[in-house]
Amino acid sequence: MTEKSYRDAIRDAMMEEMDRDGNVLIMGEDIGVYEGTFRITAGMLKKYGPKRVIDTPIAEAGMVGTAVGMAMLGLRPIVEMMTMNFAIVAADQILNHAAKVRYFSGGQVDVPVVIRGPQGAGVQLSAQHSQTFESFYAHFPGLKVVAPATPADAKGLLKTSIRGRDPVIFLESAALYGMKGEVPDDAGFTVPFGVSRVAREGSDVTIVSYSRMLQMSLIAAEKLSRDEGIECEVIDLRTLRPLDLEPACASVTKTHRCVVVQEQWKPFGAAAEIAASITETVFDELDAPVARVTGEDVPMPYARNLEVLATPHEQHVIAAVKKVMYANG
Amino acid sequence: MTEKSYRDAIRDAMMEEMDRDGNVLIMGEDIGVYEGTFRITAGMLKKYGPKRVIDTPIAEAGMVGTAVGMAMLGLRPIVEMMTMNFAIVAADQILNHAAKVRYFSGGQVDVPVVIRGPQGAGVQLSAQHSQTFESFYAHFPGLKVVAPATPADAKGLLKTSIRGRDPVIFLESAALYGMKGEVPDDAGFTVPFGVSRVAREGSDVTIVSYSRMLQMSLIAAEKLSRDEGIECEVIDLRTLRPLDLEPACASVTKTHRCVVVQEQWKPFGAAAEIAASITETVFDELDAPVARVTGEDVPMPYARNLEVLATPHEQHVIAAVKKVMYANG
Amino acid sequence: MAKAKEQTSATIDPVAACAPEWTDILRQMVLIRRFEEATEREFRKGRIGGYLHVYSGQEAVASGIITALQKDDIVFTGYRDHAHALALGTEPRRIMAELFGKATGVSKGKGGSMHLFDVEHGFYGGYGIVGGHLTLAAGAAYALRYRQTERIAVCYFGDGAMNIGSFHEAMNMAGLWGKAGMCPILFIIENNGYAMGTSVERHSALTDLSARVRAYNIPTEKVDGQDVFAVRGVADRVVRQIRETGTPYCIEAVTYRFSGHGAADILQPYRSKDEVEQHRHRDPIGILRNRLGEICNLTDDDVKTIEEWASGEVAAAVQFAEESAAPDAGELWRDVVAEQGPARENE
Amino acid sequence: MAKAKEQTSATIDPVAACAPEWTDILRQMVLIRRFEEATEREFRKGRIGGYLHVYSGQEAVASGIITALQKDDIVFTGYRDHAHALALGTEPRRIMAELFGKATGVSKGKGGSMHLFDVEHGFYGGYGIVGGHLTLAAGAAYALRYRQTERIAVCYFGDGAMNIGSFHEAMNMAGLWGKAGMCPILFIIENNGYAMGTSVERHSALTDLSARVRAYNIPTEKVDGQDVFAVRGVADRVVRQIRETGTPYCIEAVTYRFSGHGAADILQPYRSKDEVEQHRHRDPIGILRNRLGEICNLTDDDVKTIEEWASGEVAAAVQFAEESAAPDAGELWRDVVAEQGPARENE
Ligand SMILES: Cc1ncc(C[n+]2csc(CCOP(=O)(O)OP(=O)(O)O)c2C)c(N)n1
Ligand SMILES: Cc1ncc(C[n+]2csc(CCOP(=O)(O)OP(=O)(O)O)c2C)c(N)n1
Ligand SMILES: [Mg+2]
Ligand SMILES: [Mg+2]
Repeated sequence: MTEKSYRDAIRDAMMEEMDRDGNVLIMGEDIGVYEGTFRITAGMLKKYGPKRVIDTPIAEAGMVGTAVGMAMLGLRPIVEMMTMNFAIVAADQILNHAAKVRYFSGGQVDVPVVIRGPQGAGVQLSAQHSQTFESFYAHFPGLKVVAPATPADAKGLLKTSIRGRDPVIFLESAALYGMKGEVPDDAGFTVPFGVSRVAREGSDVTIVSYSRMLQMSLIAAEKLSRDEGIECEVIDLRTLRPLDLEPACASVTKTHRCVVVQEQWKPFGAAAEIAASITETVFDELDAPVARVTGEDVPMPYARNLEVLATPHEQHVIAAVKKVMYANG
Repeated sequence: MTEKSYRDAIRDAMMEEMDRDGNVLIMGEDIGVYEGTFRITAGMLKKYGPKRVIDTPIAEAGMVGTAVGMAMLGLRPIVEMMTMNFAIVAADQILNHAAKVRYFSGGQVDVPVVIRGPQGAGVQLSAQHSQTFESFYAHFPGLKVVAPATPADAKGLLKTSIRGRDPVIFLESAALYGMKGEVPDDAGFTVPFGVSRVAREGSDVTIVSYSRMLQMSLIAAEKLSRDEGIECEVIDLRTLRPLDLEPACASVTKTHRCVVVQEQWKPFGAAAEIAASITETVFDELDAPVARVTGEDVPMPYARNLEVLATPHEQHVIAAVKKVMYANG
Repeated sequence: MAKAKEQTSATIDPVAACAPEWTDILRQMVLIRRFEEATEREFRKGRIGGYLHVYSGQEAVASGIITALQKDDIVFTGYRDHAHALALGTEPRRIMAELFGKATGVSKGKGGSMHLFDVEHGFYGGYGIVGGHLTLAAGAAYALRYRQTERIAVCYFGDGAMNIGSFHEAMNMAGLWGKAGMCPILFIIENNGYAMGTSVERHSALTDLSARVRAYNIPTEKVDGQDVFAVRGVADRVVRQIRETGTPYCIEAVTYRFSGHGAADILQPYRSKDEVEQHRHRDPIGILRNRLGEICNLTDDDVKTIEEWASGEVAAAVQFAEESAAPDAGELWRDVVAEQGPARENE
Repeated sequence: MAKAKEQTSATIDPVAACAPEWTDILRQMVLIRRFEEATEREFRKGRIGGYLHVYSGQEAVASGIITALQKDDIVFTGYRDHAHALALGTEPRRIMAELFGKATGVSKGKGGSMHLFDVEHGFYGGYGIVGGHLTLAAGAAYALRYRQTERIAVCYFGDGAMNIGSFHEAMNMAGLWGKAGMCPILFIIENNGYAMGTSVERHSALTDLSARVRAYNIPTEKVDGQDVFAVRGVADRVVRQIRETGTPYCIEAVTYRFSGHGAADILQPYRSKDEVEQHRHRDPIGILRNRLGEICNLTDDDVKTIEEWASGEVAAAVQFAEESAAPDAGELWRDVVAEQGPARENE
């Protein structure tokens, strides 16, 4: 184990896989000469050369489309989106091509393409640059959707993504890039898709989340423990598609109360699916309706004070936990 | 009241509004000379001329983008998507521009643009041409999302859309175009957004749906009444954003059981939000978890027999109703 | 800027023209025509569903290019894709079975008319979103060079597809990668004068469509798409060049579709019967047949034999499709994502 | 195809050049420069958040065009948008307040640096998705004609934005609508040689960017974007023409940005200090000042007065921004959709 930042974990995963497999390459805007807006790819052009580290024009649809074509012909391209907000421009290539070509070809091609990049709010980037996209992508069969919360998971899940045979939407939290954590040194270390984990044990309330909101939930859980003696069990989903709710449901069977935490807009957001599925599975165990903690249902404003109001914080998680605790179903 | 098809109701709404307001125009691929792939716009070029009925190149992003610009300058463009599947190409223009420009301009512009077109499966159009998009759009604040189930609602809601000040995603069911129903003659007839209606009264189970699935639910409800003596109350949501769940919740307070029906993939689909919200509001009234009836979680296959397997049918609604009936929460 | 060539007809060397290959090409074009006629019939009978876009009138564009390729070259196109599969050597019955939605179809009945795929024969589809496949093809071409093969990619698209954003992104990226010899791709504009019901004059600000391609430093050449000698002549030359240099090239084939845009396009209010009639005089099959008749003594009997053969093939394909079983229910959930197991080589 | 003009410097009529207007233009350009310097300072102090893209070095492109417009013409641009707002007459303090995220900002503090809007002065934004605003501007131009006004639209974008699909769709639609006199729009390529860290040579297959515009039948003209005389000279002529004909036109202004791409672009590994130094010798403000000095006897004292005025304006703007209140919490939910009430005229 070595302590690494979430950023370096991502970078390590890519470089280890590039070292391991000559068919892995990376493409994106300003990832080469400029070395990446978040410096994830710093040094990679020098190490791997311009055929494997491709600076593209500003053409997200072109980036994804060409990567899909490469993947169909046996390469393993990684597409870096400068931020995932720009991937909307490539939505058709992702949702109608990458996700479906295996199916409508009757299984004649693999599409091992990874589309990765940062997302999320918090540094006043306003409406067009602050979104998160879990539910947007996870609705579509044919895709895998990953949202790691720790450096170790970022590395292990990215390696699984690169080695797989399907298109992966790998959603990084820009706010976590600097976060440190223990990461296994073993180059063979991977984390499988569709296996949630218990990030904190507890007996009173189950909190379900992923990515940055998982970290926020853990902080809230500590505060609740310290200040109120409420012990939350915190479940990290890790991947949204496939979605593994077994540990969450098992936990609810113990706690009988559940809170789901996501960053984006409540309506038709990821928490809706999570809450609805848990309720379907363990309805009889629930003593209160599953509560959702989400961002406000508005485009992200620029002003600092408004941005703070628009995004979920620990105190919202704490309030939701208390709500489901005192409710009696 | 006159009996009209869903198709003619849409056409009437557009023509009445074009007659009423010179700022209303329509643009789209092959809507003029070709008269529309579904013939919704037949005769309109002749009547209104090429400045108001604009045949565009195949450029969905361009169509939406220019329409947003027109709307910002005081026109009321209607954009016809040949099918809503093609609107994914314009996702950035819809989600990052139309939906947000009012907000990030601090309210300096109105964006009265209507993006309308058919969607849905059923005639073997396979994976890229058979999708529905309610949850895709309804997640985004700034948009209105409409999905009418009857000719009268198609007309009344489209008129409200055209007369409004915000971008509207108007999702038509291709399968309902030929469906007939009574439509008010009054040119002033409109249907407001965010007002669900009780489409059928019943006391045993609440079924919540919209668009074509609403019609299918009504048929299922009749069969259940006739064959099993089960009386379903059927709620037509009409608009997904704004989403009015009051009648649904009121109904559940009476029936204590609820089934939500949607055509598209289950994970992160519209039914998740509807089920989660109803559960949040009337948890204590529910005798069973809200059940979801949805399409299978696969890209749409071409073969007729597989397509039938992939899409929801009456018997699925019937089975879900029975399941929530016999379950005891 | 890259050079633009205008070349509307090829000079024919009688010896080359009478090579047996040309009879094969005629055979292929007749097969395509018969096949398409059968699909229209079967569609009307309700045995083919979905959308159906036939290639009748444009055969020389598929055959003239694809016969110039090597066995392991690869092809991408849109939804008007039956001819390309046939030209690549896909068995007619597996295509017909696909259109009938049968398990024996090239895509197991899961793709239908718009999504033919036959990777074994180099056919990489078959796409339904206009212009969506251009970037895929450019990426595929990159992969071919990256893997140090000599293979090339061919990408067909219509005049109407040139108006969508991804066309432009594909051209720029191909042009850029071409500078490093990393994009061996032949773009083929199937300029049939219309995007559905919208004529080129009405959908493109400048009707010299190739100018858009040259704006990305990709050389272009215009060719009479009804004359398979001309098409093949250009193809032979540029395919060699692309293979050698790894740089993109574009051929604009001026052609015409005889049928409606799709099976539902009956009225065709956008063009006159007269216009269609005019163009029928330049039937690519007639042009080739006449040439071979004039220069190589191809007789009416020879032609009759070919037509009977083609009709027989197509009839057998229809019968096969009809008699094949529908996919079993388990197919519904297969191929959504990869099954467990090692990655395939995808070559 | 449409004509292409190369024109790198304007002949100057001394009388016209010495019109008081030119001093106003100098004043405006100096104000823009001082304003941008202040924003960089305030960003480093943490009083401005988000992304910050300054215009220093490119002032002649904003001022040379916008001063040629009529009062009710309209302007769209990307995220590098402070200069355009200033040139259109938006009060510096309302822009600075926006950057500070204050309620007194042009967009009530909800847009920030990338989303300035000032509809009253004809400024329609301020967009953050590269290339996303081009189609909006083309549609706006259509609306201006549809409503039978004589107004025109101006749309600025960078060299890098020309690689994204919507650029192409906007050009084709503008070219088509122009045929009917329905698209009075002036496209301005702010060709500063780089898209972030990627030079034109590395992002565009053909570096003659205007060729792409001409491929849509839109006439283009290249101009020295550091010479405001040249820019304004072209603008005067083509603005008149666009207004008369309702057809699009495109000016490619060759310019250079002195600062990093954004405030975070410190290292600038993609260009050398030397290169930047070279270009600083062609500072558009210096060029204009020297000209006015040579021809019109503008003195150093005159210049000093201007600079002091500009610094004062900017200092006042910063103070105003600092002292203004943050938006109240209620603003969060306002402007998501229209409030009840009659539609606005949006003019
Ligand atoms: C993005 C998108 N928009 C619209 C359509 C509907 N559509 C299918 S084919 C077609 C016309 C294409 O014309 P062209 O590219 O010239 O090809 P042709 O049909 O003439 O072979 C249109 C508009 C589509 N499939 N995808
Ligand atoms: C669709 C999209 N992709 C990427 C970005 C990130 N980005 C912002 S500005 C920029 C460079 C744009 O260059 P250019 O158009 O030349 O304008 P300049 O910054 O030089 O004025 C990039 C890549 C974005 N905002 N939108
Ligand atoms: Mg065509
Ligand atoms: Mg630039």
